[in-house]
Amino acid sequence: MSTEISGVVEPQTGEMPPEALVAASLAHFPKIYGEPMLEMPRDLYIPPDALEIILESFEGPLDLLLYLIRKANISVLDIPMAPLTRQYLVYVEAMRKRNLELAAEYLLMAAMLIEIKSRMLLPRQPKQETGEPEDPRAELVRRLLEYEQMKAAAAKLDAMPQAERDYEWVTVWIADKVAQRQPTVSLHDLQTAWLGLMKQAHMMQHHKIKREELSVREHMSLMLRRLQGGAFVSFDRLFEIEGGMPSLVVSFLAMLELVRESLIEITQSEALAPIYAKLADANSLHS
Amino acid sequence: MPTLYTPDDYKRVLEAALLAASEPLPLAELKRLFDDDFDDDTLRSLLSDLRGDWSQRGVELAQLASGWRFQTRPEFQPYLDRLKNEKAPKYSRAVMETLAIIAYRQPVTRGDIEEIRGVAVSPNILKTLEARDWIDAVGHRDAPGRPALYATTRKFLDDLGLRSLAELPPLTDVTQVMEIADASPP
Amino acid sequence: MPTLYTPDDYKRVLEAALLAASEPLPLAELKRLFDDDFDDDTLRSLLSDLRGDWSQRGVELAQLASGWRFQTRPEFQPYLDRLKNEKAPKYSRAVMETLAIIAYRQPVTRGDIEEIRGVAVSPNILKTLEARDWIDAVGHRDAPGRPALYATTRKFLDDLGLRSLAELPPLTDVTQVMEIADASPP
Repeated sequence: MSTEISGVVEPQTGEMPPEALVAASLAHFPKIYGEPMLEMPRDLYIPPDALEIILESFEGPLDLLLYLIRKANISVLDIPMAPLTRQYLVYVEAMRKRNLELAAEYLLMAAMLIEIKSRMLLPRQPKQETGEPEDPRAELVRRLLEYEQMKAAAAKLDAMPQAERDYEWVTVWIADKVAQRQPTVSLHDLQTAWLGLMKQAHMMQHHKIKREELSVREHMSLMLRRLQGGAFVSFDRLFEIEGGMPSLVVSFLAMLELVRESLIEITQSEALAPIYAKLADANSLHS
Repeated sequence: MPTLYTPDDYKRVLEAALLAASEPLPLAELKRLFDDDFDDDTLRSLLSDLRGDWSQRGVELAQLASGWRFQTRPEFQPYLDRLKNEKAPKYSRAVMETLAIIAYRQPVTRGDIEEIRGVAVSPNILKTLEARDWIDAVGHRDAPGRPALYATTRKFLDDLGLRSLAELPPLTDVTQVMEIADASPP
Repeated sequence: MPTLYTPDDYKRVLEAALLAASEPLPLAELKRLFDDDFDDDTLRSLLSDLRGDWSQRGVELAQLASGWRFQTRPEFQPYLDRLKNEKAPKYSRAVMETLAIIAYRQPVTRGDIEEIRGVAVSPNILKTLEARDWIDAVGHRDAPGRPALYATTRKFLDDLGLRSLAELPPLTDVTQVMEIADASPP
């Protein structure tokens, strides 16, 4: 929460003086330039930035009421309606000027508070079942307690370790990918498919496959990838020095093969000048 | 396919299956791994053994609402988070309060939630929880508009490491407080 | 967050990260787990130690083209298969032959594939393999129509458990080739 709580509230017992509630609500106001906004309730002026913070920090009228009650350290079971209503209205008036849609819910609660306050002044009718007089605050108290209970429960749930936020599920790769419902392909399948083709087409003499040739083919693909985009790439950047001598040799063979198949072009503006390579088709794009 | 003789052999198969599973595996499912006709207690004792084997690791075997599953230990998450580009979002108070009301008061309608929270519940809040597969509509209340009744799912329990709703943190007892309120003089 | 002192502590974090990861993790990524500035050799020796720890299990730590990952051992697959009722789908012969041609003859155009197979290659076949992220177009041949050149991807290698194309089954001797082809079911 971005609101900085300042001020100290004296513990209260018994009757709740209205001043205590005012002091409690002051405690909630944010500091502006490091100073608590103590004068705010007097002229009802709340800087727009501060009001945003106030609006965002409460989840609704019940939350605001609970805050006022708890901060003033008064009992939910014996709420002093007059000061609470007065203090509540200070907030609502400020909110109403700022955000009508949000204030609607707060206004409804304001009407309810005023109604309870006025009923407190009237003699109470005894309840039919118990013969006890009903406290006009009973329904409000019930709602406040229920909300507070759920608010506390939400905080407890939030504190529990939660999958993805606080820990992760373990799902290791299944060697034979049955679980993914993707068709499985083994090396044997691949080999079989290839051999089937070779046998069928009687192409063995044209397509003798050797290990060395494969790695040359792989490097041809890698090199084409590196040249993607059509730009000139300097000769030395096409080779991975870290790969060691065998890798360099294979890379070079791959490059020669690419040139032979007219897939890439090698250029050098003059002797001893840097050598560049680029995709052959990149040229045809511009020609 | 290795033949299984010792408890360690069985544990090896259980471990591989549980590590590879993308969902928690219930006891009944785990039984299908073996030719032998294990009773539940034997299997449970193998699983509890296996959990013990993992007790000093960064990963633990957890027993959840829908079965057994391996998960990383929360203490190690700060390390694992370093590999993530974005951290999992935290849910707002509005979302968590709505979730708490559904969890503790289920099944409830959107109206019930609004009544308890005292504010309108935006459809996005329910969508967020439904998209996470933590709540779903389990029916309709027989009332005007036939509003949907929401309840929490098994995945909600799994994701919070619970075996049942009974394991939710206990609520502060309001009824007791209310009785005192009724008893107090006006 | 536990502080890491011993090699076992570091291995515990590596193990948790690798077990939770959904992709193979390269060395550079694994380094990010730690505050300490490990050199590659230290990290490799920790990983190799960890692989040793897992050598007698149903899951193994494998080193692939794109990094390290835990995976189930193929020997244990018959047990794991019992958890799934559905049979895994199979690729059609056309898809398999196309894949084989691209794997062994890359980079190739669709025309090359058609020439070798002797039949037209439907665009769907290439799409299937591209969707699986097993092949992609790496360039165009400087020929009429500028046909796309296809090659296999790193994911193809990973999924087949290969570190490079050089590890594809070698075909050296024509007679041997014929025998294998004859022996395999149609």
